[in-house]
Amino acid sequence: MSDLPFILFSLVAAWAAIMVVTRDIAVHALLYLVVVLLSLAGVFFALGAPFAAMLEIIIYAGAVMVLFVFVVMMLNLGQTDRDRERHWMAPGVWIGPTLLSGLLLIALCLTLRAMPPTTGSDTLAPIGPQTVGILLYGPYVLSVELASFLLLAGLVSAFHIGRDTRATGVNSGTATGDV
Amino acid sequence: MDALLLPLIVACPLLAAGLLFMSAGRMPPLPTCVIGAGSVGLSALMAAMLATGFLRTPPPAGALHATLWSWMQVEGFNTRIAFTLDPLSLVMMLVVTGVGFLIQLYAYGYMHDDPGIARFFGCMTLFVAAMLVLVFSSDLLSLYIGWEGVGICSYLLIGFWHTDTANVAAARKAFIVTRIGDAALLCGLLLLATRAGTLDIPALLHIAATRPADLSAETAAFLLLGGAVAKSAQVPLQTWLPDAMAGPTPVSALIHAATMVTAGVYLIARLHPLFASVPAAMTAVTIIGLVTLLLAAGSALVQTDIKRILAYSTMSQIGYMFLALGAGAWQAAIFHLVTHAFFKALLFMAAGAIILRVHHRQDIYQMGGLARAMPGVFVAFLAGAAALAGLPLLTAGFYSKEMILQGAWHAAPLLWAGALLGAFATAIYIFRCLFIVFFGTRHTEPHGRTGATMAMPLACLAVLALTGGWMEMPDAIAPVHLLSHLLSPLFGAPMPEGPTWLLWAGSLVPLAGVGVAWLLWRPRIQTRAPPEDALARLARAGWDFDTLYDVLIIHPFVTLGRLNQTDICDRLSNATAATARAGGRMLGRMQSGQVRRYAGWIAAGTVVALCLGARP
Amino acid sequence: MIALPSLVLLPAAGGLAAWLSDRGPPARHLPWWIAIATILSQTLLLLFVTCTAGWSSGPWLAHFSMPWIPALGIAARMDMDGLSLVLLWLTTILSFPCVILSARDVGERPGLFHLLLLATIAGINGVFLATDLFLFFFFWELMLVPMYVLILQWGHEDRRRAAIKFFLFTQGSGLLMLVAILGLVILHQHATGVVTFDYFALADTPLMPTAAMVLMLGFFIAFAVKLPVVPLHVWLPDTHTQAPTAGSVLLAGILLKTGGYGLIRFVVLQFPDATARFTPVALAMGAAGILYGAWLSLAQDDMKRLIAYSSVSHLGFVLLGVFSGSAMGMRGAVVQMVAHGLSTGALFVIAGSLQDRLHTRDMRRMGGLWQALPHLSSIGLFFAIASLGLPGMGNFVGEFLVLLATWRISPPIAILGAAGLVLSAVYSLTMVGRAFLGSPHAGQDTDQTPPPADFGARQMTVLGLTMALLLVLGTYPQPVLDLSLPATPHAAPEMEAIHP
Amino acid sequence: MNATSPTQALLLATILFTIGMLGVLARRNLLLMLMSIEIMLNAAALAFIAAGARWHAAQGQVMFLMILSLAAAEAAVGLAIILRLHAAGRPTLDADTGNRLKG
Repeated sequence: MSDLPFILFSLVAAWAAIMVVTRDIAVHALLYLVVVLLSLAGVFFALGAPFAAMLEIIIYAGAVMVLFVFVVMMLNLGQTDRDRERHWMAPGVWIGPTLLSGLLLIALCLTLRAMPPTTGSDTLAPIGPQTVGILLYGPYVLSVELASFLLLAGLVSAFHIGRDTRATGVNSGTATGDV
Repeated sequence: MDALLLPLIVACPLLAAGLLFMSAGRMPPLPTCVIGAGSVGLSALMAAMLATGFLRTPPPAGALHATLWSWMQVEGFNTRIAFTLDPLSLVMMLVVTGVGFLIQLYAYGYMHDDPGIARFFGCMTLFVAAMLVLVFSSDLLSLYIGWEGVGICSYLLIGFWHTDTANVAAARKAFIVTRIGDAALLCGLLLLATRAGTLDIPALLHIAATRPADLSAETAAFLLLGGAVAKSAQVPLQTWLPDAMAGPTPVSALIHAATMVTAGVYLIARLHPLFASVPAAMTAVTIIGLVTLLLAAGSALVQTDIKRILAYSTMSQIGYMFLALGAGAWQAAIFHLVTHAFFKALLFMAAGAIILRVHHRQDIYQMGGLARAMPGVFVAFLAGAAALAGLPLLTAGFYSKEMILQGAWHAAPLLWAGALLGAFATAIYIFRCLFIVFFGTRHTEPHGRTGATMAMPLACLAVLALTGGWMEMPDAIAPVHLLSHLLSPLFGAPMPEGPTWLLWAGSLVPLAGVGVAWLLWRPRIQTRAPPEDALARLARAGWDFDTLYDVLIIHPFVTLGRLNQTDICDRLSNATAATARAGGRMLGRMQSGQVRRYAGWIAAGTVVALCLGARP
Repeated sequence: MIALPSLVLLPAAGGLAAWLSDRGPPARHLPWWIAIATILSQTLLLLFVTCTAGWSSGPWLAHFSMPWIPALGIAARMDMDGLSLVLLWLTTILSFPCVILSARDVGERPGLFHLLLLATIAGINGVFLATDLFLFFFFWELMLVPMYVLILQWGHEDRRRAAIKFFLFTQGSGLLMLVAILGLVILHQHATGVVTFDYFALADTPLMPTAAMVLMLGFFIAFAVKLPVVPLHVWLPDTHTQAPTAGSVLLAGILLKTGGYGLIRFVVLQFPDATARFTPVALAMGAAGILYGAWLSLAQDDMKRLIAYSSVSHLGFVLLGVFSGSAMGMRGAVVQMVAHGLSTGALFVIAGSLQDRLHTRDMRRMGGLWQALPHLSSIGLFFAIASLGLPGMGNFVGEFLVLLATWRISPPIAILGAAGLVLSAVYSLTMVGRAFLGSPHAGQDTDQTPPPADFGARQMTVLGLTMALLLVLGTYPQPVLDLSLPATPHAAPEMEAIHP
Repeated sequence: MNATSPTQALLLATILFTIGMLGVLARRNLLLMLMSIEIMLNAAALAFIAAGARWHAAQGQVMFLMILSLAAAEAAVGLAIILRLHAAGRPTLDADTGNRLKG
């Protein structure tokens, strides 16, 4: 019965994801994306990962999405863009991707089914940030370093790409500042 | 001394030919001719010396040998360049050098104003050298050198006037058709060499005489026969000879009448024990001879070109020789070879003299009435025609043909009847030609004179054509057997003579033929046009063997070759290249730079990888 | 004997000198003179080698050995037997027409041209001498690359395609050979525990029949492409047609012979059992090559293509001879290679000269050249006649011995080969008839107001000597026949190995 | 009680991933593609978390952190590129013409 929140969150996430993919107005899609992220945070919580759920909300739904919002604002989209999106999303366009995605879904599901059923711990005792932190700065310290390199690279390249415009400088600053 | 003379006889014209080719046409005509004819004359002189020596004191083993050098010496096979002079090659040597010299002399008169005279004499002397190699060789492989050598000289000389494409084509045809026979001959040599380990003629003949004929001997005999048939223009490889008349007339006289075309006869006579041991081959020789003799005579009856008449006549006469060979009358064949060399060379040279004086026209219907304008040539032609027809008692052709008829009678009376029919046709066609050319109204005014260098050989050969037969006579006339006696160590005793009425038949039939010719083409009632019915056309075209071969062999071969000009194998490798290129282009099209496509490919790859991974 | 590597190094060094001497137009012929000096000294060197060879000490005449990469058992080992000597002489003789007649008037960058030419010759010399398989492969590639550049840089209109085709075919088959070499080395190591590329050691490797067959096929395909054998011949017509004249002469005259040489030395002698089992196939391929090459030769309009296909036909005889399994056939094949080198090389010189004069190779646009070019035409006629196998010329000796050897094991194949002789007459005389005889082509004398120049003394001398050589080979082939039997690897020249 | 949860979570991750991929493949607008990629990344992160829950290990969350930083960097660079394109006169953000990089 404590499956219920999980299922609920799952359904919301899936539905919202579909909405993201099919919206013709960018802001709507963005908002649905936030919904996806929030419900995923719920799923994480249900799976016993509160720390991940918090990070999902703070960094993803908070910082990264704000980034998107800024960009959408700067793009200054209007009616013509909406029409164009509509035009781009003609029904015929969907056939190929749907087919491919469907195939992938079937293949993945088959793979899932082939997995042995879980026999591990019955209870999903939550794993707190302390455990994660010990692990992160213990054996995984190298990957932390790598992640920092990645972020540095992201910073540098975002700065380089957006050097000549006034907006990108701010963006890159935000992106790196979040983590 | 004598053995040394043997290679010298060959070397003399060979050196002269080398000299003439080296001069590259910078020498004036007279020295050219002196070198050319002189060398052959010198050869003839040496040949005569050799012959007198040979006849006066025959060498111990009946033959002179001169081994020059070892040609090829490898494991299991050994061949030498070696010459032998025995009675058969003695006769041939005398014919080749003697007639060759006369024709060279004549050729100076015929060709002296041609710019390519050095090339002409070079090829002619080279031909004489090659023919002598053919005649002298005591090893079949060195005989093959001469055999092919005369072929290539024939090619060069038929195509002597090479600016005319037709001449070039005729030359090529002559060489290729004979080359087919040569390939058969070569196969025969391979077979013999494999069987015996040597191509030395005495050794081969010894084997043929001692070992019973097996399959390989039979095959070898037939393969050699193939070579002889092509060289001597017998059915079914006879088609090149009429076209070969495109060459200058001295060439036709020397190569396509007197010497080269009789090489096949010589080959069979030289290897007669081998053939005699294979009855099937002998029958084949007989049949080929008879068929050629009749077909060619039929063609000669309706030709309009004087040289083609003579060409078909040559085929027909060599048919006689083959008939004699097949019947086992070896002496008769060689005898006819000799007399034929005389009278046919004479006829060609007389024809050449006529052609030269009627503006290079060769159609007999455009000549006519020439007897008065050129009496000397007329007499020479008459002598040649009489000898060819075999008019009794007086002419050489009579005696040799008579001998062949006797031989045929002994083999089978049917052959005799066929040969007699041939003799009848021979008399008709040659006298038809004579009547049309020399009698009746004149259609072309002759010009100039026949020069001394041309007249002298004509006279010599005319005498020979009449008297050359007296060395061998039937017992019923006079018991003279010079040639048979000379050749009998080689061929054994000559055949016994048949009943006397054969002689009567053989004498009267040619006369009847002349009579028929007179009835049909005597000056009064001469028609001015050749017969034009279907049979005549067929016969004039040489019974359409050419068309047959063209449709059956040459055309498909060439067409297929043309179709495959770009090489189907190449197409294959090109297809590989094209596939690779198309594949590359397709892969290249995948690199379109469109992100979504890349994503799609990644997704598809993932699906495939998952499916593959999930399977086991 | 140090002279053996010198035979390779000398042309290479001469080529480098020619390259360095290229100082632009003022001294345009300087590289040419250096090349002539090089081949002259190469001739002298070869003469020296011939004279000082160990004629009395068995079939192997000279020997050189030096460690190269000892860790892998690779040595710079060269041995010379009669076969090598004959082919080295052929190379040396043919480099004269190559350099003297064809290379003099090369337009651009003569220094590089001569470098590549001489480098190819160096590679060929190396191929004929090397008895270390690694070294052999090295030289095999060495002669390929300069040739490729020669065609690419100085070829005719479609040279890129031809050069790439040439390269792909030869390189691809060369890789097969490399695989076979490595396979042989590894099997040898398994059997004896010794890693070596030495020819004599590897020839004694005990092999399973299947393994021997596979390795033999690897070598066979490499050499068959080079020779060429019929389904693999397709690079040859294009390459010959597009190569510069000197390249064509070198290709037809010598490069193809490396295929025949390889077949003898590295297929027949190294894998005698596998060869014996492969013989029927090889004989059939040889006969097919003779007939197919002749047939296609007949259908060509391009003179160089015609000659190229005639090469395919002639080299079918070499295949027959090599696989006839008898010493006679082997000797015949070698004589055929030498004679074909001389006659076809000369024919390519003539075709090249015609192209220089008429700017076409198309025989439909020739005809009646005898009037304008009597010397050239008569020489062309001579070599055409030689190539149709007239007795008395070298080609006949080779063809006859090959056919005789073939007849002993398979008369039908020999008959097919003899039929090829008829076809060779057809195409040779067709070529002569279309190019030199007949009436002059209509557009010929109007196009060019000055008539094309005939052969001068230089060409006549060189080609005249070639003619003389062919005649001598045809009438007195015994020296070549005596020399040409290859020495077996089982009679290794051990006694000379001590003093290199 | 939660015995089947990780498997169900994996199923959800699969579905989300597929939907995200559908978006990437079907949408031509670069911005929307970027969003779809975010969904896919989240799906991957969910799979890690689920696996971590299944084995009761913290490594799943460590990986989640890595993915998070990756997503942040990716979003930063991607959005910078979008802005740059927009500023350079390609306001449509059409992914199919994105291969013509030279403005």
